[in-house]
Amino acid sequence: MDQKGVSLMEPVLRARKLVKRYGRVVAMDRADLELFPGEILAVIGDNGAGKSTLIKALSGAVIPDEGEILLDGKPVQFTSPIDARGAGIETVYQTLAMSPALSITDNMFMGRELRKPGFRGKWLRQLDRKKMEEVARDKLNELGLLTIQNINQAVETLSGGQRQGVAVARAAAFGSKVVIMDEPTAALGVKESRRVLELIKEVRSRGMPIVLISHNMPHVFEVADRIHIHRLGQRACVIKPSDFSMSDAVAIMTGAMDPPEGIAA
Amino acid sequence: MDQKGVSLMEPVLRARKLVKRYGRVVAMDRADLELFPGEILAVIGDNGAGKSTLIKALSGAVIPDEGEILLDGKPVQFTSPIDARGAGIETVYQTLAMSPALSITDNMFMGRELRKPGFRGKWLRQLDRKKMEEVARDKLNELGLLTIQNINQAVETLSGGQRQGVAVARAAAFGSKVVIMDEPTAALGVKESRRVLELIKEVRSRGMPIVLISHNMPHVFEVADRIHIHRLGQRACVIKPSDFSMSDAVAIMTGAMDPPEGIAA
Amino acid sequence: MTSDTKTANGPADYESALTSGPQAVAAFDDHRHGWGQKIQHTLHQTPSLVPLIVLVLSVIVFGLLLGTKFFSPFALTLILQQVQIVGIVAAAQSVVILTAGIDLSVGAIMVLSSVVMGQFTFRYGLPAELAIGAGLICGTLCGYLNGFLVAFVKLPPFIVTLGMWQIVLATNFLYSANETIRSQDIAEHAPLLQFFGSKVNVGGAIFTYGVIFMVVLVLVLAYALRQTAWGRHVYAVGDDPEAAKLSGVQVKKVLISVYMLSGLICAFAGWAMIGRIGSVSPTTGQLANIESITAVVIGGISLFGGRGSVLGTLFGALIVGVFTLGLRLLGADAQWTYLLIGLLIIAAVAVDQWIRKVSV
Amino acid sequence: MTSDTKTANGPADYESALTSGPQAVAAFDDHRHGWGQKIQHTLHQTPSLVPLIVLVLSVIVFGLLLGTKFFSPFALTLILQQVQIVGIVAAAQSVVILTAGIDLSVGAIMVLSSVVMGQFTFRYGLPAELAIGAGLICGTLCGYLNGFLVAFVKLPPFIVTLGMWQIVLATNFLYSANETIRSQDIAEHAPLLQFFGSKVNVGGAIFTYGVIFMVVLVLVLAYALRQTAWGRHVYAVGDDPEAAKLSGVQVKKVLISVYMLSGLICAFAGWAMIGRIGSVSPTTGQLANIESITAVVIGGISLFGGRGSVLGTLFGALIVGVFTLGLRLLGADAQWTYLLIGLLIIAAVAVDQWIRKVSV
Amino acid sequence: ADMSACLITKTDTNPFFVKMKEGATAKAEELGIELKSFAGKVDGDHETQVAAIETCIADGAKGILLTASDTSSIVPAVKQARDKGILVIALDTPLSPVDAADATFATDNFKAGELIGQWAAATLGDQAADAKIAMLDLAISQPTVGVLRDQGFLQGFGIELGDPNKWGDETDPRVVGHDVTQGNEEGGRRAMENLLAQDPMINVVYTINEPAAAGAYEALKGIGRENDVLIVSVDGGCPGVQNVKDGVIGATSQQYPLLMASKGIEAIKAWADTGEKPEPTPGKDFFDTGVALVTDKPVDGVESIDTAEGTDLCWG
Ligand SMILES: Nc1ncnc2c1ncn2[C@@H]1O[C@H](COP(=O)(O)OP(=O)(O)OP(=O)(O)O)[C@@H](O)[C@H]1O
Ligand SMILES: Nc1ncnc2c1ncn2[C@@H]1O[C@H](COP(=O)(O)OP(=O)(O)OP(=O)(O)O)[C@@H](O)[C@H]1O
Ligand SMILES: [Mg+2]
Ligand SMILES: [Mg+2]
Repeated sequence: MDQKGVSLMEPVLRARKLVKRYGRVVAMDRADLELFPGEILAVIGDNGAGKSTLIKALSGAVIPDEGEILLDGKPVQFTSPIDARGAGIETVYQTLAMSPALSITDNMFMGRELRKPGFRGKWLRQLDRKKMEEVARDKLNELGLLTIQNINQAVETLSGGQRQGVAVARAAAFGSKVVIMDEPTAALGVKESRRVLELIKEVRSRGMPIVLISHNMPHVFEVADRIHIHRLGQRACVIKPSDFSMSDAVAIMTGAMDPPEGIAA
Repeated sequence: MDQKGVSLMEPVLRARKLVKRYGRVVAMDRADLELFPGEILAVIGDNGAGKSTLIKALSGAVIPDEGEILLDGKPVQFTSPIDARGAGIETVYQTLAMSPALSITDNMFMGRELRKPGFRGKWLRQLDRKKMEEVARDKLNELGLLTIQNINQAVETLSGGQRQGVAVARAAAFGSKVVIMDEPTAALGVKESRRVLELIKEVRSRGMPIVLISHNMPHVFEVADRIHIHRLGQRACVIKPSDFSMSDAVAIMTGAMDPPEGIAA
Repeated sequence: MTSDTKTANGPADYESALTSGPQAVAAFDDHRHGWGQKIQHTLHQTPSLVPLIVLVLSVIVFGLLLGTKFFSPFALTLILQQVQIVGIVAAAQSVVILTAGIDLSVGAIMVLSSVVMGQFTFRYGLPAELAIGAGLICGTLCGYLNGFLVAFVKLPPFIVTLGMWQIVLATNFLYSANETIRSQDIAEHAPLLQFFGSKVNVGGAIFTYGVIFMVVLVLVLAYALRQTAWGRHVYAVGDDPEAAKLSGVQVKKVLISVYMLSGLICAFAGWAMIGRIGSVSPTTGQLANIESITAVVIGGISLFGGRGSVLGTLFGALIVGVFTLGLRLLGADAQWTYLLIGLLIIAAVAVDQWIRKVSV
Repeated sequence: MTSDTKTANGPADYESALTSGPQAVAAFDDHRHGWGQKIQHTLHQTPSLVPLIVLVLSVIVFGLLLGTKFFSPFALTLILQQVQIVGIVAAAQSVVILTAGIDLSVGAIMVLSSVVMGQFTFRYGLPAELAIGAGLICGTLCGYLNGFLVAFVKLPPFIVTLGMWQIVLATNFLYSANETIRSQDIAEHAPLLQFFGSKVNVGGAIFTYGVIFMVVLVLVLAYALRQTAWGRHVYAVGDDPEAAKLSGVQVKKVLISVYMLSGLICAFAGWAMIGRIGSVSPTTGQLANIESITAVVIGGISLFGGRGSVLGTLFGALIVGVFTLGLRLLGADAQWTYLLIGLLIIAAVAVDQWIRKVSV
Repeated sequence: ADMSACLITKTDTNPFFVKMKEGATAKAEELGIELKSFAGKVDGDHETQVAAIETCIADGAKGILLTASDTSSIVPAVKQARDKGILVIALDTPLSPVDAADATFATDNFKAGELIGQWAAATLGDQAADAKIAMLDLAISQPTVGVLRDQGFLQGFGIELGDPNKWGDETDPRVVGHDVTQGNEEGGRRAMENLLAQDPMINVVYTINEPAAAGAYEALKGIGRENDVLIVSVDGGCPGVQNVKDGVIGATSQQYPLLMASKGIEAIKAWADTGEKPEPTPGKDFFDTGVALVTDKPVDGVESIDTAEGTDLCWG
């Protein structure tokens, strides 16, 4: 799909003129974002450009001071991450958002636990641990995180890379509308990063759109359909990786080059 | 210097058959390491291969169960990071090791504060804040972290990238014998990563050897003099980037290829 | 590396080896096996075993020292009876502490609830059922206030419950006019208030309903914390509230529910207290907060939240009970007992810490 | 991108733009300026200002309500005198809490030290100077024990000091045999013990040395915490002990020094207590732990460590003092005052929280 | 000793109970009885007392001496002990109802308060009509002893009581206010200061016990009024009597804990040997161990002893 084609479609998720201030710091300064069906939208930008704040606003973790968010064209107001999840938006946060002392299974199903069927689930509200463990193991296997020997291991006993893998698996498993990932490969090794990238592509092939924040240009140019360049708290422009080189993207991102006419936000 | 030349020199820092167990997990399994004067030694390996544990042992943060560490050929026993620092080894930890509520200056000078000259310093033990702020600002400027507006800002108000920058600046500023960096660019943007790489080269040009852990192959191949490949808790081999391709390195790291004869550890 | 790439491209060349390598990542072998390891592993998996071991050891030691005086059915059921109130309150305290909170107002809520039960029956002439209901509601409401201030106003639990402690206690004195309702009157007009004091023969041993209630309560809580989503959320909130929120836990709701539950359990403790001492006295429960926290901590629950088991708390309370009775039977006088209990607290936690360390 | 790279190479091609771009990274402009912002910023920079404001406001409110009854030199110096002991103990408590610890044994250490001072003078006939020295050493030793258990045995401070509280208090009663040494005897034989009770005229106002000591102590601590390396290390340990250790702080040494200092200050509080009540009484100081923690928290120091200022603690103690006396003067009786202080504690912290929030 | 007995006091920090324990221990040793002593942790802590009674039962004690923190709450536990054939004697404070214990050796706390009230009124003479009275009580939980002493004082002084079971409901303007002291010097000083701030012209101070009185005196000394205020107290401990002698306290009602304790131990011995229970004082439902007003400034119409005699009789 070309730039034209995309703009004719209705965005799945759209942010308009979001503003978020932290005291004297303006982390988002009328930031926009559009995510179209079935695409991988990469978001790049300097450290502190406000990328995480933007996607936190989209996932309900931060309530913007101004601006609006539209899901399938309808305005939504997320007051908590639960709202966003309820609407089908799953997020891998930069901080991972795991409870260290709980098991991998517990963490994966946090807030959407499965109950046993029948009396025990309905009245005794008993969890279906076996089922949850099964699903969790499947999801991790898909990601190739075979080395986790014990699905009931506490998350705090995993290495940083393994933790990130669990967080990614969780989002990929439960997202029904949009998956957002904030630097999902930052702590990962070469092999593990590759697996996550493959997973991202696979999620897209299931038709689900993805927002991917990354500082890794080769990764971004490899998987992204469009690249949203964030600068100074707002969108500088959106480019297609086929039309621009990495150098251009980096130049725009750092301000060395003005965003190309016509496609600037 | 070639492989031969290197082996004739005395290593600055040398680890021999280090072992560290965490309950049932063996994080280091007779791991070796040699760092020669004036070189950048990159350490690569899968997530959980035991890289961080190895360098923590070198910097006194982890006390190995077995094995010995030699500094300038003499055995040393570090029982705390302070010992290692006293011996001139500075470390950037993967977790950064910053006190969030304290200022950038406080963090940079933690444990080696400067006191005012004369009575006030000697008897009232008053800190020389002005001097410390000056030095801190200089060091950050060297790294190009110009955007930090207030050197007395609390570290918790910095973005993840800015924090990493401060940690790198601290190590670079105070290391007198060896600088160790555990994934110093993981959270950094393109520009910031570049600055850190330049800084690493500059530190080497001052004659100081560096241990650099990174998952970023292009970075590793760009700056490293030798590459230590870690696998399953021990050194698989050491290669020179000029003799091997990235593919080979990755292949050895992941076990797809056996370490080349003769240079295997 | 000089050509400028304009097209989206595949994996970098150096990654080609990834497909051919073994797919297992660093998995280390466990070189050490055997008996010791297994024990360590079990201890690590079941943290409440540690206080259980301490409990059994202390029972054995006192049994050897005191003989039948200690091993009599009377003495052993006595410990249970003496521990029941602290045990119930400590169960409430456990749940709060699991969320990284603390409830200093437990004793005050307990006594206010029992006073409400008593005064509603005797001052206003309500049927005992209604009065007890009012007492339970009163406790839950106090808990709700705590929870509201902690969850919504975001005040530190220590300070909220410190303030509530004073407020509730003063209310208790003002409302009750410092009057005790006598046991004889209660037995005559509203025996239901003393329900938890009734005795029942379970397989030869005599228990009060209060003791049975304590045990059942702990078991139910253990089930709820372990087997339900709510329980998992309690742990998650205590572990890292920010992460819990981001991963879809309704942190505020969980906190409110925990403090309300704590209030409700304390109200039950107030009812059980009437059963235990017979009368309704506004001066009871002054040490319940310290004693319950002691039981919780000896039971191995971390004051930083998220770690430990409510079963441990029960053992913790029993350990204190065993030591207190044992020392008193050995003839230690009150101040020496306090001194030794002080040592016990430190020693119990030190042993716990040590076992955890060797069994990482 | 198909050529396999064999040589160490320079920056990737896409990075070429880096040298040409502007070198400043995302720096946002502050759109809002002015008065309000400045106040907010100041509040944020100087956290002890918040309790100061609450203090000034409460003085004004009570002044308006009560007129000269409250604004008399008598009433105002009275508050200082009533606050002095809690103020001194709270200063010790502040330092401990800054390291994310807590010291429940402050009151017990204080009273044991004062008993040692008294008994060494009167039971063993030592000169007062020596006895005082012994008392100070006794307090420091108790603190050392706390510190040792926290830093080396790695037990949670809550539990260590809970145990020490009981141990030290029981020791105190056993050692003193609950005997009070009378004020008249002390005045006659060892007036030095009552030193802190002596009055001095500072610019027209009458202060006791105890009050002056409290103020000087807080100022010295504020200096040490802010201006010396030790102080920075205390904050770092409270903030994140792991990070502090990695970045070169001798965490154990710092912890030990903090608990020893706390013990020493408590011993001074014990001395000041003799000055205040004239006699040496083993039953004083029972509420010192709760009262000091209250002052610390109202003063804005986080119970999680690493944040806050010891100046705030002084204001916190004064706030409680002003409210207690003010409410009594307004005619609230003892029980109501107790209730209202409970409300105050919650309200003060809520206001603090609110000011911090609007002034992020 | 094959015979054991228990002493359960309200606290073991208040010198009054410490001396009671010493008296009982001495007597028990003399009679060859093994005595175990128990105490609540703070005033009003009656759960610990219930537990103590249970422990004594488990221990097979012959008799229990008890100063109850809550006189009616303790009754079921006492009944349990008596059902096991243990002699229970209430010391210092009668149980409610009195016959819940086998015998009671107590002081009349109301009477003790009344004596110092009468003395204070008589000492002031005409000025009593516009006295300013500070009431320094024990604790906000209003334990019975405190209420009895307080109300006794007010009655003796000639002030109309509201509900005699609680303090603080009097309407007489001469009462400046009540404050609580926890029965120690620190609390005494603070409470006195608070009331002085309310009305600096206070000239009569009632205190729950002598440590509180000593604290109140320090507060008065602090503003230089120690010589023109009348302090009265209850207890009769040796430091207290010494303070009466030194003029710190005007008068105190002396009680006899040692007597109570030794009488109690004797009664247990007698009961174990012969099965006899002690008889109450004629005309009262308990054995009154007596109370005496100790002052060096006797007044007409109020019987008193001087400090020399008080020192002979004092308990510690
Ligand atoms: N909770 C907060 N309080 C105060 N300032 C904040 C907060 N969160 C973010 N900021 C500030 O907002 C700006 C944007 O932060 P953000 O985390 O969104 O950047 P980012 O683009 O994700 O950076 P990075 O690539 O380093 O993750 C930064 O200057 C940061 O310091
Ligand atoms: N404190 C600890 N307790 C228990 N296990 C640990 C601890 N620290 C490390 N490990 C385990 O030791 C192994 C090696 O960990 P280490 O952090 O050294 O790996 P790494 O090579 O640095 O990985 P990464 O690239 O993800 O940082 C992992 O399996 C990890 O789970
Ligand atoms: Mg970010
Ligand atoms: Mg690592």
